[in-house]
Amino acid sequence: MTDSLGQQKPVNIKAQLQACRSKEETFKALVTLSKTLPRLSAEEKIEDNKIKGCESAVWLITTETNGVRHFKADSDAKLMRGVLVAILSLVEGKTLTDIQQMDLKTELAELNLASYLTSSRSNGVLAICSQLQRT
Amino acid sequence: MTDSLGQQKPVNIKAQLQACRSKEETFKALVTLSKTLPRLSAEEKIEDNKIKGCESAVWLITTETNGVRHFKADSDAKLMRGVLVAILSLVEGKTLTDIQQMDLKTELAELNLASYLTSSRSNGVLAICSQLQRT
Amino acid sequence: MAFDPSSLRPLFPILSQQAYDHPLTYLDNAATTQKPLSVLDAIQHYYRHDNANVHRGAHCLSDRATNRFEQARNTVAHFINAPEQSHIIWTKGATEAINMVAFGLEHLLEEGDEILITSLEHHANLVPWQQLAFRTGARLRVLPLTSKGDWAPEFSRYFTDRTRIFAATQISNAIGTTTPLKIMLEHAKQQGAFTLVDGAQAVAHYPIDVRTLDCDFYAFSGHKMYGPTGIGVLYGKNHALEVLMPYQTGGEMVRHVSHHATEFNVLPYRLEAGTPNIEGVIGLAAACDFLSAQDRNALLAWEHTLAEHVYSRLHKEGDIEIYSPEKCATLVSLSVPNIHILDLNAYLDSQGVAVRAGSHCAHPLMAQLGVAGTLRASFACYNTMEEANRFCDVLLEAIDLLSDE
Amino acid sequence: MAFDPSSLRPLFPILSQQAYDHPLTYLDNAATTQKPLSVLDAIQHYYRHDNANVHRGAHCLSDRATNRFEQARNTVAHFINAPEQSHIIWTKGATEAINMVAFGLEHLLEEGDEILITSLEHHANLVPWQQLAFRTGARLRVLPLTSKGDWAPEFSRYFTDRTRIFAATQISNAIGTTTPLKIMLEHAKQQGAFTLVDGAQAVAHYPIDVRTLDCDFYAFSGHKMYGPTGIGVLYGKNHALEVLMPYQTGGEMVRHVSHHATEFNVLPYRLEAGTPNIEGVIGLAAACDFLSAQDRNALLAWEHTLAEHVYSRLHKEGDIEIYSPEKCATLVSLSVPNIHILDLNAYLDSQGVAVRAGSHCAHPLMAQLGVAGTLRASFACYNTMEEANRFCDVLLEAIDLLSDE
Ligand SMILES: Cc1ncc(COP(=O)(O)O)c(C=O)c1O
Ligand SMILES: Cc1ncc(COP(=O)(O)O)c(C=O)c1O
Repeated sequence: MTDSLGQQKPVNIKAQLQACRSKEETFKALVTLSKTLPRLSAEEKIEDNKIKGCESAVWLITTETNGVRHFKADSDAKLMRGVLVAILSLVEGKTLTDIQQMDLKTELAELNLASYLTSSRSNGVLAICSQLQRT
Repeated sequence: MTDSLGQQKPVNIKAQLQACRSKEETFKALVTLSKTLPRLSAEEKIEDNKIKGCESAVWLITTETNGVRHFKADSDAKLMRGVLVAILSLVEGKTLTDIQQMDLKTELAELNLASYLTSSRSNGVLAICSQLQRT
Repeated sequence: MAFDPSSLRPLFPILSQQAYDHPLTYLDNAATTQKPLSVLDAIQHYYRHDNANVHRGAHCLSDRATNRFEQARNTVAHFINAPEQSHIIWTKGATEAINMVAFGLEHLLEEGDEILITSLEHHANLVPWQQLAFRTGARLRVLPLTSKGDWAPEFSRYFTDRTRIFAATQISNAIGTTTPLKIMLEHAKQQGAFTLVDGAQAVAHYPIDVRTLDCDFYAFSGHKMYGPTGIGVLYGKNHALEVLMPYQTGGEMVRHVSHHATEFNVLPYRLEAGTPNIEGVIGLAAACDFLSAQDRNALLAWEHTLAEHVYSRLHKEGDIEIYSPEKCATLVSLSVPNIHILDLNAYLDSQGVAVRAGSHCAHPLMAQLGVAGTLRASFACYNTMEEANRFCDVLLEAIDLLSDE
Repeated sequence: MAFDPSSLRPLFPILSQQAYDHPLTYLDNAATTQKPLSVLDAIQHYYRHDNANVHRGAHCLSDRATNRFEQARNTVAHFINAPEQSHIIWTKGATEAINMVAFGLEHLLEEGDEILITSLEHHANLVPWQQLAFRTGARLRVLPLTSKGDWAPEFSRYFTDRTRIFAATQISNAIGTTTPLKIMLEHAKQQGAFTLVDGAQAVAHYPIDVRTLDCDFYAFSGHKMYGPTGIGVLYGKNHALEVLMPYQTGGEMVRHVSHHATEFNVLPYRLEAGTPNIEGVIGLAAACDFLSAQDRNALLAWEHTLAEHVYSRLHKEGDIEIYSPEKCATLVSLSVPNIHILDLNAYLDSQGVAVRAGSHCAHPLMAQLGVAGTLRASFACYNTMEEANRFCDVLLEAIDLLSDE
């Protein structure tokens, strides 16, 4: 179920989230997913890696090897860690150009995460999406 | 009908205004009354005699002889001159104490002039009333 | 084929009432317009289904309220063709919008700098600049537009290299004149001045395109464009909004606060302190939707038709002085020598005709015209030709009644 | 006999909706309250019958609108026992009211003067003073109240002969603490300071008597006391309002304007520039009427009962930290070590329970408590004991779900 990085396979994540038929089920699925996200070390959780505009603290580290992007992320909120697992599964291992061409909002909505994409500023998912698409 | 000062008898003024059954009739009655108000001279229409808070210009001159008050007034608006005739008919020749004990608002309302007593600032009737009751 | 306002009347139930036994003829639209049912329904719906404080909570009502609130920003951005919704700042009205700019630019002004306005301004687009000039030692200058709003070549000398701010109304509320905005804004921009357009009297009538206008700031009120009271908009270009010092501080507009320092939030929030007028915002968006669903050009042509009709009927009467332009106004502002405008007003009122008499918050313009005030009949899209004629008829009756024999 | 909120529920139809298939449990009342039908009806009635700009015109609608508008001022004056209706200034909300005072007193402050606030303040009663201090060189000082709001004798030294302004909240929005206003105001007045009370969190719950409080200024928002958004009040004593420089300038607040000078109007108008939020004013008066028709003491006792019940249930749970007082609060603010408040919030939301998690616009207070934020359930008169219990039940479920095994 999980690869060497402790991350679930994207297809599985998608199926799991799409199967949710209520806010409660999505909540529980996100809590389950959150457990698969490897935590960052204290040295990685520095201000520079922090994403502005989230009410919970979110750290994102991007690396690029051979033109494709790899991501590590963490949050102090469990639900947000679940959301991060879902988002990263969409972009992990892709090129920046590919990522920039994705409509992340729509893809997340298809994962039943639309309510995490409200324009409410307290929720930083939109900030994470735009950070992911930044050069 | 009119005394030597060109002023109508109070009782007559009251009857005339109370007979009005519409805003239009009151309007016409005030226009008629306005013609009975002797105009002030240019020397009398000075800033000092002007009442603040009226959108139309209103001048008021108070004199006292033998303890009773006499009033002269003018306005550049005809309707206001009619209203002045009505107001002054209530207070002319009375002592200050008597005037201060009057409920001018209610008395004017009884003359169908309630709508000239709205809290709208553009209408200065309330300012005139309080000026009349000032020492 | 002329526009027929009768289809709009049922949307405005307030218009079908009697005023002192006469049918109400509401011609005070430049003061405030009536609101279509869709605006009232939007407010009701909001309070009956979605009411919550925005941005702050994370629960079903606050999500819905926040979404509708930010969608409304989007609607308004589209309505005036603003490039981004973050360029739309909610205010109480045009007055607050202008004050926000006058306060926010204070830190950039120096003694001897010039603030230029026109002689046709409403007090809302005059007093804030005058007070700013008092506070900073800047000089308030006034471009002397005629009541026709003509541009004269010598006006260009009013724009100098000291002109830091140029603020002008798009349409005069008192007499209905359209100002020569295009050429004025060009001159102002050549001097590098900040430019503000007071659109309070324009939005209800003209499609607005802030990108074509290319001004730094555009201010207007909801209640004059079929929306609720207590809500208005300051549009600004990004860099222009960014330089404004926040006029109001408190919750919502901050990122982090300690007792020693405050980090402000990003636009539009840094200029929106406190709980906003959520119902007002939602009502204003409904008003934009109402207008956008109409054929704007047809409405405007109709409003012009009404005003021109009144102009042409009254113009023939020797003793009426009209201050409004003959063409392309949506109101008629006039006076009658030797008859007080308040007397005319009172008679019109007694016949159910609601117009406005006074100085229209434009004392300097009244001084320029040499009058204490005018009588103004101002039109909206729901007004009928019968109402325009009724105004003329009753006014002529009033003149008859009030003329000294 | 305990108060029964069920008679009030039909007045608030929004409360009977389902939220994600659960009955909505609205416990975010400190952010904003729901509005009774009488408030909605007052707004509707105004727009369907009386809408016009106030003070300006003289026609049937403007007379009616002006009368209702000024009657509303009277209603609000009675509601807080203000001596005169001219002491009631309409604002957008508490935030604007406080900004108005902070701006308006600037001309009286000198370098080295002191502005004193408490450590429990909402940003709205902190940032305006901090910015005023920055502008004038005055010093912002902070009275370190504990989360219980206790007064310690050594606090008197915070009040000095340099204290020019003392501003304090009556009740903390973040944790529900009632501050020791009486003794604080006494000390402030002994030093001749201007005093402002932020009543935003008090008006919905406590009968307010500004004469007994004897503060110079009292600020509150309509939307937190069952009234509409976009309207609030600054009450001030006559001399206090008179010294304020007008925060906003434009129409309505002037007597005469020329290009060179402006003569301001009398109170309350000199502090009310522009077209006011007329519907907001009328809705706020209806909210006052709603509250005045209730047995205020019974409502308050009920709200206390709900909060105390929640306190006593959750207090027993070892891993919940409660920051609110045990008695006499109308809200419960808490956190759970090792569980993020947003996670708790999200689960509560998924069960239809609307509360608020965050810093509640009180960063310095959060720092004092040593937390990033709290979860807050805040009560209004229409909340039931079932709702209070549901909050506890769902919260405990959430803790179970979110605890690391
Ligand atoms: C104690 C306190 N003061 C001030 C405010 C600000 O009120 P508003 O946002 O309505 O202006 C609030 C509301 O959040 C509050 O709770
Ligand atoms: C041209 C103009 N500017 C500004 C204003 C001020 O608008 P408000 O009173 O809605 O703030 C008005 C309205 O009276 C106006 O007509």
